[in-house]
Amino acid sequence: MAGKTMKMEEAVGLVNDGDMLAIGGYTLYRKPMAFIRELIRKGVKNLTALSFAGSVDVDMLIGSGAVAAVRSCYVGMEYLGLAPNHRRWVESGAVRLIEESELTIGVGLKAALQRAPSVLVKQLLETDMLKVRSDIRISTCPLTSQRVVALPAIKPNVAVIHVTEADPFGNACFEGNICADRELAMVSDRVILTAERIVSMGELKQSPRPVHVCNFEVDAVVEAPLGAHPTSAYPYYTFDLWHLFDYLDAGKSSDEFRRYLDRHVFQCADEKAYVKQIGGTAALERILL
Amino acid sequence: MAGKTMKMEEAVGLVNDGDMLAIGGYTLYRKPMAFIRELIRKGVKNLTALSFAGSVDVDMLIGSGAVAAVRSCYVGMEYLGLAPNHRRWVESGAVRLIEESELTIGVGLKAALQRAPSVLVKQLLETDMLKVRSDIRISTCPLTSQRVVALPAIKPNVAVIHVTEADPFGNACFEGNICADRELAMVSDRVILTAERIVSMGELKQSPRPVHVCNFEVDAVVEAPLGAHPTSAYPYYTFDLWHLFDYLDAGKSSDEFRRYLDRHVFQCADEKAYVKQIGGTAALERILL
Amino acid sequence: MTSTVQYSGIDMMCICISREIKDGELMGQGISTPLVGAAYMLAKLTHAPNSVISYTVGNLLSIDVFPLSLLYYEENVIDQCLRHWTFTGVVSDLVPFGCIDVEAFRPAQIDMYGNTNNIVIGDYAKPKVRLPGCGGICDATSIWDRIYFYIPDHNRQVFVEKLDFRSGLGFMEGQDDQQRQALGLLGKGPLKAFSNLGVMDFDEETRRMRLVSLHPGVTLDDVKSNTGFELIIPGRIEETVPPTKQEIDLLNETIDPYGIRMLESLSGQKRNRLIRDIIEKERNARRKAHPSRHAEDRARWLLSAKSLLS
Amino acid sequence: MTSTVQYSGIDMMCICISREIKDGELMGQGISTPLVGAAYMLAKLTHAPNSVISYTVGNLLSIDVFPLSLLYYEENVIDQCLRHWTFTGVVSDLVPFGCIDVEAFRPAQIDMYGNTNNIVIGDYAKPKVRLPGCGGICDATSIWDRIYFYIPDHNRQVFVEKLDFRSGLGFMEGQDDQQRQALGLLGKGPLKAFSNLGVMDFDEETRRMRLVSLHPGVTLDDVKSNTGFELIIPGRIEETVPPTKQEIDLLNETIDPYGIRMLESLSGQKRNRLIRDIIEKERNARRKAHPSRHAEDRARWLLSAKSLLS
Repeated sequence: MAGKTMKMEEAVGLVNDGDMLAIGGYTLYRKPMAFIRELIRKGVKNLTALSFAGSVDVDMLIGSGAVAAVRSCYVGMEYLGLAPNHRRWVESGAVRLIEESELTIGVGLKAALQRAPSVLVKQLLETDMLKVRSDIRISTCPLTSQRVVALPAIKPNVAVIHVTEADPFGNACFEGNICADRELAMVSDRVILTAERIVSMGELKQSPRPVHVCNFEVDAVVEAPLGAHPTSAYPYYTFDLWHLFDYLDAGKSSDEFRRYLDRHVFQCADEKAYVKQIGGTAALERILL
Repeated sequence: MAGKTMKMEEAVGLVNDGDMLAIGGYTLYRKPMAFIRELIRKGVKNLTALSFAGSVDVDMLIGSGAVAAVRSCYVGMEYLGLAPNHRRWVESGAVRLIEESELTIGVGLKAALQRAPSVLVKQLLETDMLKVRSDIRISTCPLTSQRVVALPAIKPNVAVIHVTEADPFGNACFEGNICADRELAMVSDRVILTAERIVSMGELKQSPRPVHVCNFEVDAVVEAPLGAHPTSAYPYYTFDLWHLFDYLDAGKSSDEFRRYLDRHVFQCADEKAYVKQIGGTAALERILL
Repeated sequence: MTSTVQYSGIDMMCICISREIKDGELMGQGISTPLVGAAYMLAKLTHAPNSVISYTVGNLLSIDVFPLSLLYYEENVIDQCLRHWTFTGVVSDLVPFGCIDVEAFRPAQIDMYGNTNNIVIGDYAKPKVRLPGCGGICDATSIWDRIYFYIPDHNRQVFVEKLDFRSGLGFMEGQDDQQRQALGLLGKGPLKAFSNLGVMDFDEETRRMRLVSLHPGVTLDDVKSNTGFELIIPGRIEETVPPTKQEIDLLNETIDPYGIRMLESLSGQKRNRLIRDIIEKERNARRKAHPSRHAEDRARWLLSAKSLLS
Repeated sequence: MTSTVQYSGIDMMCICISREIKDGELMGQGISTPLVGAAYMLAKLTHAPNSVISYTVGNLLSIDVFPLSLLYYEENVIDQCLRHWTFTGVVSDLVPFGCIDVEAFRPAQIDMYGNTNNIVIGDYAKPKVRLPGCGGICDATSIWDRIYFYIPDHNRQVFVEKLDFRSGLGFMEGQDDQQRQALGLLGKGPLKAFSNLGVMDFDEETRRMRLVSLHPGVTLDDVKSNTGFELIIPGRIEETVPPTKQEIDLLNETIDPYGIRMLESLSGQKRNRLIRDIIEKERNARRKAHPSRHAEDRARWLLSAKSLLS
């Protein structure tokens, strides 16, 4: 292997207290959950969690006390309802929300890639979004004098992305929900890939799935089979709704959620122990595609 | 067939005198040459030819007198040298050049898609590009007060794109040199596809090549086998360097080029006649892949 | 001989949205809105065979019809994909330009001018309920011309006098086209709202919400008493054209045999029970042989996962 | 026993560029610059096995080595592609951000401060020669930190006292880092220029072009008399490390057996003769069986084309 491969406990070392951590994937799809569990074990603090659309990823980080601010346009559990820790911590004011829309994240990342400090758009005018984001301003187009909104560029310190296959050098493929992951890998200062499988560069090129991340963007590659659980990793497994129901039950109170974390994170030395805790690979038959 | 399929002579009717015509493809790759030949037969005038990178496409239109302005960051014949009509008409002042860079076209199209009137960038500062583009201005970032350049959005009136396969409804695929064609199809008021083959929607979905253009973007679909000649249409044929040498010889003088147009455009009623003129399908063995 | 067509409020809304889609159009579907996906497929199977849908799940465009699913939705949309996209590409290129002709949003609150809220209930700084967020609603509502809303439970908590937060742009305080333009807005404002009780649009003069039709069996008073602001009641109120047998059969048999669209009107234990019921059924159905282009690939992965995890 | 290594000025430049590429870096290649493609592959086969290249042709990233070709370049790069991109994506996302670590541009004119021109020779309004255009050179030179130039024919028409148009940003009139920052420039200015005669860099103080080394067999006077401005000549001038046998063998046998890189130093009839010669050779070599994943697809197309055109 060699190349940029490392163990999960080394890779979380690339995340520092106070970082803007970009989390790849989308709601319940291809979230780097194994990495998030290890991050919680490590006890990182004061993160700004950037998630295009977040679910259990952001919610678990919040519930563990790792997050100072959330930067997202959606944190919820899709048709399962609201994200319990997110709701509780934001409502109490313990977590600050940086209110985003799909556009403000999308073009904010694109602006950072273009090395532009801001981007002018026609959206968001006359909404209350402008009232709660002092870093977004109404402005005037320098060419047409039209009324526009200036959005800031977004540049995360570190990004973690779960992929289906990666080679040891950091080339990686996945398919379907590409989300913002191509941009996150390009724009972030440090990039960690967790991968269902680490394969040779030759095997990667033969993959039916397109390559979306390349070695020059990547700092660490971690092997993490079932590393998206309880979210999905197409085409291997779907999300674990059975587990997510348990998660939501536990999320109803801080105490109960603490017990969830103890059981699934702190008392599991690693992901092998986590998989054992949730019933072993055999019990996962229900999510296999 | 039905759907949006039409004959080439109908499709050129979608181009009006004075239009900004966006030409798909890139230098010598996948240029909609059959359409351009028909446009010349029709005698359209005062076009602004937008070509991310142009070659024989822009050059032939210029040499026929159809073009008032060229909007591009490169018009040339790759390693074959300069584009002869482009050179002659621009040097004499008969064609105006709207000086672009890769970025000004790329983000100009993206800005139009975002419905933003302009886009702020850090590039082009202190170059003479700003001296010859009064519609590009130095400005100040409304959020950071950084010195920036404001580029205008670019929205063509009509785009013509050569594809390998299209269905009658306007879904189309091609591979490799995607160029700016996805954006051109989205952003242009009218969109014409010329296609090596028209296939059923079912066959299109089975194609090994990705779909890059969809029906809702498209106004006309024209069957045009060998329609990119003398440029390439991967994976079917490469560019016809033998023909391009003849073209360049003809381009050396206006008179000689007039004879080229007579022989290959005006005296050919249609593309069947054009292919016969260049030696028939048999003579094309040299360019087949 | 007459046949009675059985349908729910969800079905009625779904069919209303479906009827707005014209042939060849592109529809957008947001996060967790199975009703919108069902409306698209219904239009596709009836009057709009060439329409296309942009699915948030998968970040892709699709032209196929396949049954709604909870467990296998991602797999279905990706395997049936017409055209791949990225989410950043969708939200920065496709959505802003208005390539998307029709989209139906589900607001948590809506006021008489069609402004909407999906951010918080209560004070923003100290909310009673923090909602998931606005997704792309604030992006689309300020620039598109064809915005629809659907509200599965027409009540005074949703149809409010005053929003707690304006995250989706309607007609503001009733500004007309000229005033909108002066403010730099590109869109013309929302078109219609569909609820489980009726169909509303917006008066051309005042821009206030106006009742258009009541669904069969719903009274004017049902609507009035469940709306937290004064709705414009025109002299003549139509009855919404009820679902046809074909529409309901397509929904029940082809598009959504498990009744996933019903999740849009449920919450709490009822919703969870339905979900648990559906996923067991789906899982059992799937146990039968499932042909897939991923078979080899999956076998390789499973072998590797098992050896690394045990 | 010694073996003499035969090489051209093109080879020397190609090797100089190749040596600048560090392992794992991303190189960019512009339109019609086979020398740059050859330099990448040479680095890949020697000291930078994990480097990646962004090819303009194909709009893609590649990590493979395959011989340069005129007729089949597009096919080769696409068939060997690691990662697909679009040209708009490359120029608006990949290039501006500086993901591309190394790129070597070929200017039509360069001045003593490394400013360049690829737009016109003569007056812009009434040019003597209209050149193809600046491509992405003006985009990259104002924001990148690792810009190289190569000039196949070192003469006074290229190395000029005054540019006819500044389409690529060098050090302007010698402004230092602080002044550059004040002007809002992000890049640090160009690093080196390689010609068929020698290697130049830029003095840290004056930002003026400085001779670093002469290629073997080139005299100081050769360079001075062919440079249209005063070059800084340091006290000690190195000899450029000549090509190794391995480097030349790789170029001649593996990377560019047809000598396509030589086109960079030719024009007119000489260039055309070489092109005609190469394409005949390539075509003849191709007549032999060519295995391809496109075989079926091509057969279908050819059948359709022939039936429609005859």
